[in-house]
Amino acid sequence: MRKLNVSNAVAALMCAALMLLPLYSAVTGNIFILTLFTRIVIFALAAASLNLIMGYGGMMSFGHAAYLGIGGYAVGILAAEGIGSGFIQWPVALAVSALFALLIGALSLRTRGVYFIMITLAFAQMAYYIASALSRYGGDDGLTVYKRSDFAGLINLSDRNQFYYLCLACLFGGLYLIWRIVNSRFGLVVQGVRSNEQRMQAIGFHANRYRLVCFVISGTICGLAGALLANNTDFVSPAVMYWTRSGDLMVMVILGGMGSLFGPVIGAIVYLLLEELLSQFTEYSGLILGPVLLLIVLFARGGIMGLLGRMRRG
Amino acid sequence: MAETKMTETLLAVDGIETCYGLSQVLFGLSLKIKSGEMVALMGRNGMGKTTTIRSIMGLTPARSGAIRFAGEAVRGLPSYKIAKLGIGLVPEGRQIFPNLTVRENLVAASGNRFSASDPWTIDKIHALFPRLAERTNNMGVTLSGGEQQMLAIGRALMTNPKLLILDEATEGLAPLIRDEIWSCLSMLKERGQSVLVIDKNVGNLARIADRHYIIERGRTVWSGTSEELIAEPDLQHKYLGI
Amino acid sequence: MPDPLLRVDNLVRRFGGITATDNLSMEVVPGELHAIIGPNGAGKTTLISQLTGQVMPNSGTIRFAGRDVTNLPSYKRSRLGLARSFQITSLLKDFSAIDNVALAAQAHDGHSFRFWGSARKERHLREAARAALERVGLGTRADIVVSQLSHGEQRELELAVALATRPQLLLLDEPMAGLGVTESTRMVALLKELRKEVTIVLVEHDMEAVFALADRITVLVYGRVIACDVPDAIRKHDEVKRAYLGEQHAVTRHG
Amino acid sequence: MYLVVEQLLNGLQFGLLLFLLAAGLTLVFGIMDFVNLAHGSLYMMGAYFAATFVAWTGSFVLGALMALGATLLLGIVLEYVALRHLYGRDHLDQVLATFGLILFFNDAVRLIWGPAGLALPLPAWLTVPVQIIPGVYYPAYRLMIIVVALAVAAMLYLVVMRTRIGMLIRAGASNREMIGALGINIKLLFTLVFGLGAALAGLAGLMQAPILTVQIGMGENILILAFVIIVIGGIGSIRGAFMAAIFVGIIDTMGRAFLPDLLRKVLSGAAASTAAPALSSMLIYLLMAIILVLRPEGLFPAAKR
Amino acid sequence: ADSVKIGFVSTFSGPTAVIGNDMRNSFELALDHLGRKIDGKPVEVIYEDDQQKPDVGKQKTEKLVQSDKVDFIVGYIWSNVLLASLKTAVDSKTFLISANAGPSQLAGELCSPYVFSTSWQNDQTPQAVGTYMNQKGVKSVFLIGPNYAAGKDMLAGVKSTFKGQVVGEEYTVWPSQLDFSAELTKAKNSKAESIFVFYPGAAGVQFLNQYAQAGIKQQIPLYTAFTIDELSLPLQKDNALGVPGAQQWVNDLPNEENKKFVADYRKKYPGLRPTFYGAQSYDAANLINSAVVAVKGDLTKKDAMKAEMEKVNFKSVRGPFKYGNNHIPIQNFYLQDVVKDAEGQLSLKTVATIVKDDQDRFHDKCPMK
Ligand SMILES: Nc1ncnc2c1ncn2[C@@H]1O[C@H](COP(=O)(O)OP(=O)(O)OP(=O)(O)O)[C@@H](O)[C@H]1O
Ligand SMILES: Nc1ncnc2c1ncn2[C@@H]1O[C@H](COP(=O)(O)OP(=O)(O)OP(=O)(O)O)[C@@H](O)[C@H]1O
Ligand SMILES: [Mg+2]
Ligand SMILES: [Mg+2]
Repeated sequence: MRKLNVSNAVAALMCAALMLLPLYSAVTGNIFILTLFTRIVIFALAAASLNLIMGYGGMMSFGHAAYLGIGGYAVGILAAEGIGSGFIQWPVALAVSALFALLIGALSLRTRGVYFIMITLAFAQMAYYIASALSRYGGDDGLTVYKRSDFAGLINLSDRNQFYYLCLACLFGGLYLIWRIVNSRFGLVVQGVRSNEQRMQAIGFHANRYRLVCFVISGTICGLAGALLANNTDFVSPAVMYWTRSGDLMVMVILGGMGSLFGPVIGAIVYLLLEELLSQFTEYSGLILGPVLLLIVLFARGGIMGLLGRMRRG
Repeated sequence: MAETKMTETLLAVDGIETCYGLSQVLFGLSLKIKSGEMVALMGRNGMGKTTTIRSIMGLTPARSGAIRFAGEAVRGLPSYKIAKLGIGLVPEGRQIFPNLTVRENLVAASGNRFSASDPWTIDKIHALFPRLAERTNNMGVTLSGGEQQMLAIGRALMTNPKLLILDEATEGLAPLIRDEIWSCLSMLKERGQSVLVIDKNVGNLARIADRHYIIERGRTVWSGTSEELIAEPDLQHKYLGI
Repeated sequence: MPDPLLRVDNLVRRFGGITATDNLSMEVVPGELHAIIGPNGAGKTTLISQLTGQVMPNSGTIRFAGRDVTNLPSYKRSRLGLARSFQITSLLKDFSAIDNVALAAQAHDGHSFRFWGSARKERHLREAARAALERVGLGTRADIVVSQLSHGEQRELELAVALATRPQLLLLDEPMAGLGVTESTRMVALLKELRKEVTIVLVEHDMEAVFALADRITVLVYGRVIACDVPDAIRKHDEVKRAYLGEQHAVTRHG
Repeated sequence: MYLVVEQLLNGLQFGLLLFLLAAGLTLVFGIMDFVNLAHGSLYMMGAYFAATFVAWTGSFVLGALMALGATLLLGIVLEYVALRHLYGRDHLDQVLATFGLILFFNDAVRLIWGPAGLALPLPAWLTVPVQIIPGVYYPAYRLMIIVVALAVAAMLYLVVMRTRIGMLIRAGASNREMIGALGINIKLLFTLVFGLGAALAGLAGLMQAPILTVQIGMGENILILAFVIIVIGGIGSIRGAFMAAIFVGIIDTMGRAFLPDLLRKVLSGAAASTAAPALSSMLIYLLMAIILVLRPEGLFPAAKR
Repeated sequence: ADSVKIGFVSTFSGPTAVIGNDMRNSFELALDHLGRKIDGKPVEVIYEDDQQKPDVGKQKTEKLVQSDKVDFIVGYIWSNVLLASLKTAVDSKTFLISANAGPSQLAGELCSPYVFSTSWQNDQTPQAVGTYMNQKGVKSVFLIGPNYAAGKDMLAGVKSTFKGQVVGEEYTVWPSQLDFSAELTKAKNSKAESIFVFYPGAAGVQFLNQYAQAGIKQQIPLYTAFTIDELSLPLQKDNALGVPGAQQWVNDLPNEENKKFVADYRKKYPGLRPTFYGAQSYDAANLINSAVVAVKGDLTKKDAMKAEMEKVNFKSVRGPFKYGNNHIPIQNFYLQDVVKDAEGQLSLKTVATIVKDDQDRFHDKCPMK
């Protein structure tokens, strides 16, 4: 981490900018940029969690949006049932996400590669259809969260700045956690398994156990993002679990750079910002966004972070 | 084929430099093979033998220098064009097609591009390696290491090349089969086949190859005939560690 | 003879119509270097894979250090002290050489559900790894990414990885293959040294090495043991000569 | 009983419809090992081309042929300009690149043809129901789809599994470098095969346009279905894809046809009426998940890589 | 403020952009008719694309409220997008006018002084169809609809008014189902006298294709809600001929405003025809106009504006209507049919008035009295 190269510089700059954003918003009176970035930060957290299993663990989950939904529904359903305390809602959101990940992971990890992609997709789609069938909680019309999670006055989630900083803290916390994990014994094993499972088994690692734990950690972090998202949107609906959403998360990760710590954050910022900005200029944003993605793949191996990493050498 | 004159240069590599990314591996390496000649490439692990062959084949294109094969400048050509000019490669590490059956591996790229009078056919390969005949409908991936090696050799022969390149082709073969390969190579040489061979068995090489090149850190440091090689045990000790 | 360290009884493994291991029984006693030879496709690699658990037998039993390991998954066998090298190189290609070896050391140093500290900073793992690399002659290449090592170097790394698990029984599948003359010589020397520390099963087609090293040799043909004896007896064994050695190796003598 | 037979027939023909969809993808993804999300876009382009050309020429057959040619060409151009650089790369790079193409094609179509979609009416001779056995009528056009799907299946199987070209494609997919070193111009071959895959996508699009719709985004849900088919069948196996398509077609149709009544017998009315639709919506995914849990490499695993 | 700022949230990308476009076209036309000024002030409209995703719609709504500080927000095709966006608008006391979506919550517990609808509550249209089927003496029906909230609402709506027997009820996978042959076979074999379906957009085209091709059209008549409109008709073509549906607005309603709306629309957008989505958007513009005029441009007088809008003090293209306590219209529903018009083109035609002054069944649940 000590090396001062372009990609690290950009990452540091990015973190600083994210920290100072509310200040900018207050000075210029541009509230919306804060709203926009709150959402981006939440998606960045979700993408970072996906990166943990995809970039480091080699598990291409095409159902990661399911955890956004599960975390969100945990908050939404508890709120609807009159339990407004965040001290209950959030642990439940994390626990349910973890449990779901454990179940899905245990079943899915029998498969590899594209089969894994498709089986995770299948489970996420099932979650989607189950949520759509929850007519008590709005079915696919979704569920309005009337009151944001209540943390006994410690922090007020309805306050824009406070909520933004909470999301940012979660993002940074998540990234730090991922960074530690990746460099830990556990992380090395997971990365080793990605590289050559047979070899790891032969030297004495129970590959799937490590994979599964990694999968659960990732799902839990994404569940946290889901809880944040539900509070941010004041609303949850099955639509957050639809496969296109999982696809969006994947795109963010690959775009930013798989297997690099800040890659998914950059990916989320670029992708969502581009989407927002382009839609201001033109209704045909795909005509620009599409080729941009293609060009990034063609000319920047390893996504934007990969590109930045090579800039030094020219 | 038998008529080809030993005087004609088939392959001429002249001062090539090759890099993997930023690290340079070959530093102005040169070698020459005449038609009908069998040439050996020797050197310790990691000295650049395989890289030389990859450069010749255009798999890792040389950055500078010249490579001529059968009268054509081939540096910079895509590898399939170079191969089409008549090079058959038995690559290091076998590289058979795992998702094709043994038979398919043999016939997929086979052909008799230069209308050899007595071309290799699947039956001849089976006669050479009876083991392959027994496994003809098995997927490549299920073969044992040695069987894969036989398959790789058979596959290269099936293209009926002007120049056969063997990169550690006897690795992992049982002694009987290995002997078989060596006698096959002598037989091929007799018929006028040009061969470039990398192998660690210096004894056998000295017996059947015409000339030898020793590579050290990406340069040819010595070249000469078998007699010269045997005459200079120092050389073997210095560069090959024997 | 002491109690066998490894004991295989009536092992059978079929692939479709092929019987790769055919009712095979054998023993490896502690401290010996036991070579397994046989023609290509005789089932040597398949046997090793069954011993270490990559391939499960159709029937038969494998006992290791007095324990029935027939149905244990490979990672558990590794923990019991079985280690192997692969004939077709199988390494973590995008890791550096030392990481490959350090991971092997880590696997046998308590559990790896440690999420916090940096594993690359654990001194004892790194040092163990470095020692193993030095031993196989890759000391100077420790920080090179595996995919950038030459073929021969990768073969040496295979052995270093197996060594780093500090096994009781080391199963080596053609460690000599792909090595140059110098490196082969060095490998033979290394194995001579190693055999003092650990029991070794060696699969190899390099007869000079086999005859120089082995205490006993088992000969496999079509999945069956056709002979199991000391080197000199094997050398003279008619059937072995016919099926495998040919005349050349039968007559030349070494050391 | 009669109802069951008719539903079976529906399932069979739906399965063949699915196979038609999956055919091009089997070639490009299953055999060439290239994850082409834009397959759905090519499918869409096939339908739009067909609707346009049929309207121009006034002939269904002529328009369809022109549309086939156009998608073939489009596929080749796409491959030549961009996608050929991605063969050796990680699957996920291919995912991102072709995802970009989806965005591009959707908006390009909206720009060119407008957001409203197009109609591709059938010629009169294809609208009459045909009597297949006494008393049972079947839409003529659906029969035609069955015939085309079977023909495509046979052609694919023969080309890929029984010819030298097929071997070369499979070899090239597993080791491009080596096949080149054996003197094969794998680039050209892949371009042509990709074009063929595109044409098959186009064929699926134009064949289905008259019974489905010609709409922006029509390829996306279908793409998922096609992937489901291929994965259930076992990647790389044409036979697998074919069987899986029919299997999924029948299970899905039968499930939708009989599951609700079955559930109603087991559960209370209210529970059944919420559970049944949810369950039949999930059916395909449930099926895939179960199959993959039991057989992690699909029903007909092709040889391991 | 020296201008009237209006935010317009609808879908402008993807396959359903066609609806968004029609809504925008009609809204623009309404502004043209108003001279692009409201109470003498210039009008500024900001169109935002919700991509048919609830969270995007919510974000766009927030942008309009926080960043653009609009006075009114109009639009919303989809119930879930509207529901996700509602809180933002209501909390900021910005008037929101739903020009299409009509989930039951909006009519019931979520009704708000700041929210008005120029469309309907989801159930009203199918209820009208059910009533019409009673009027025609239909004895039994087979119901088919997509398995999502609106689909269930629609079938429930029919059932709530239809007096005959419901012999079957099928839900299909939304939005991905391609093939309806299983359902059609079931319907055919159920011996039902009629089939009712709800399939909006492309699915409607697909359903009608397969219904006609399977030869069932000759055997069992079809009744629809939101399945045939001016957007889908060009794709459905003859398959839609003679298939009835119900709507609160049809292009040939004989009032002056409507004639002007339809004629000018077709003039301004050659080749296109207005739809009920457009009519609702057109009304929304006029509703806004009436409110701003009433307070003489003082947009801070929210109560007065609300009171004015409740009076429906403008001429709607659907003819006169009133607002219920929940700000959902109390209005007529008409029977529409597909016929060949004078130009030989397929078009929708009003056949009869099915119900007069229909009020949704959720208004009791609305706390506003
Ligand atoms: N893909 C690669 N990227 C980077 N460096 C490489 C790559 N392949 C080989 N090298 C390096 O190039 C040098 C020469 O390798 P090469 O494979 O040509 O050696 P060799 O003489 O064939 O050795 P061996 O006998 O072990 O096969 C080695 O130092 C190796 O580390
Ligand atoms: N997965 C498999 N499926 C089918 N056949 C297999 C499979 N694995 C091995 N075989 C066959 O079993 C036989 C034994 O193979 P094995 O790899 O054990 O041979 P080996 O003795 O190690 O040979 P070599 O000396 O060439 O390495 C071979 O004929 C091989 O083709
Ligand atoms: Mg080499
Ligand atoms: Mg072997």
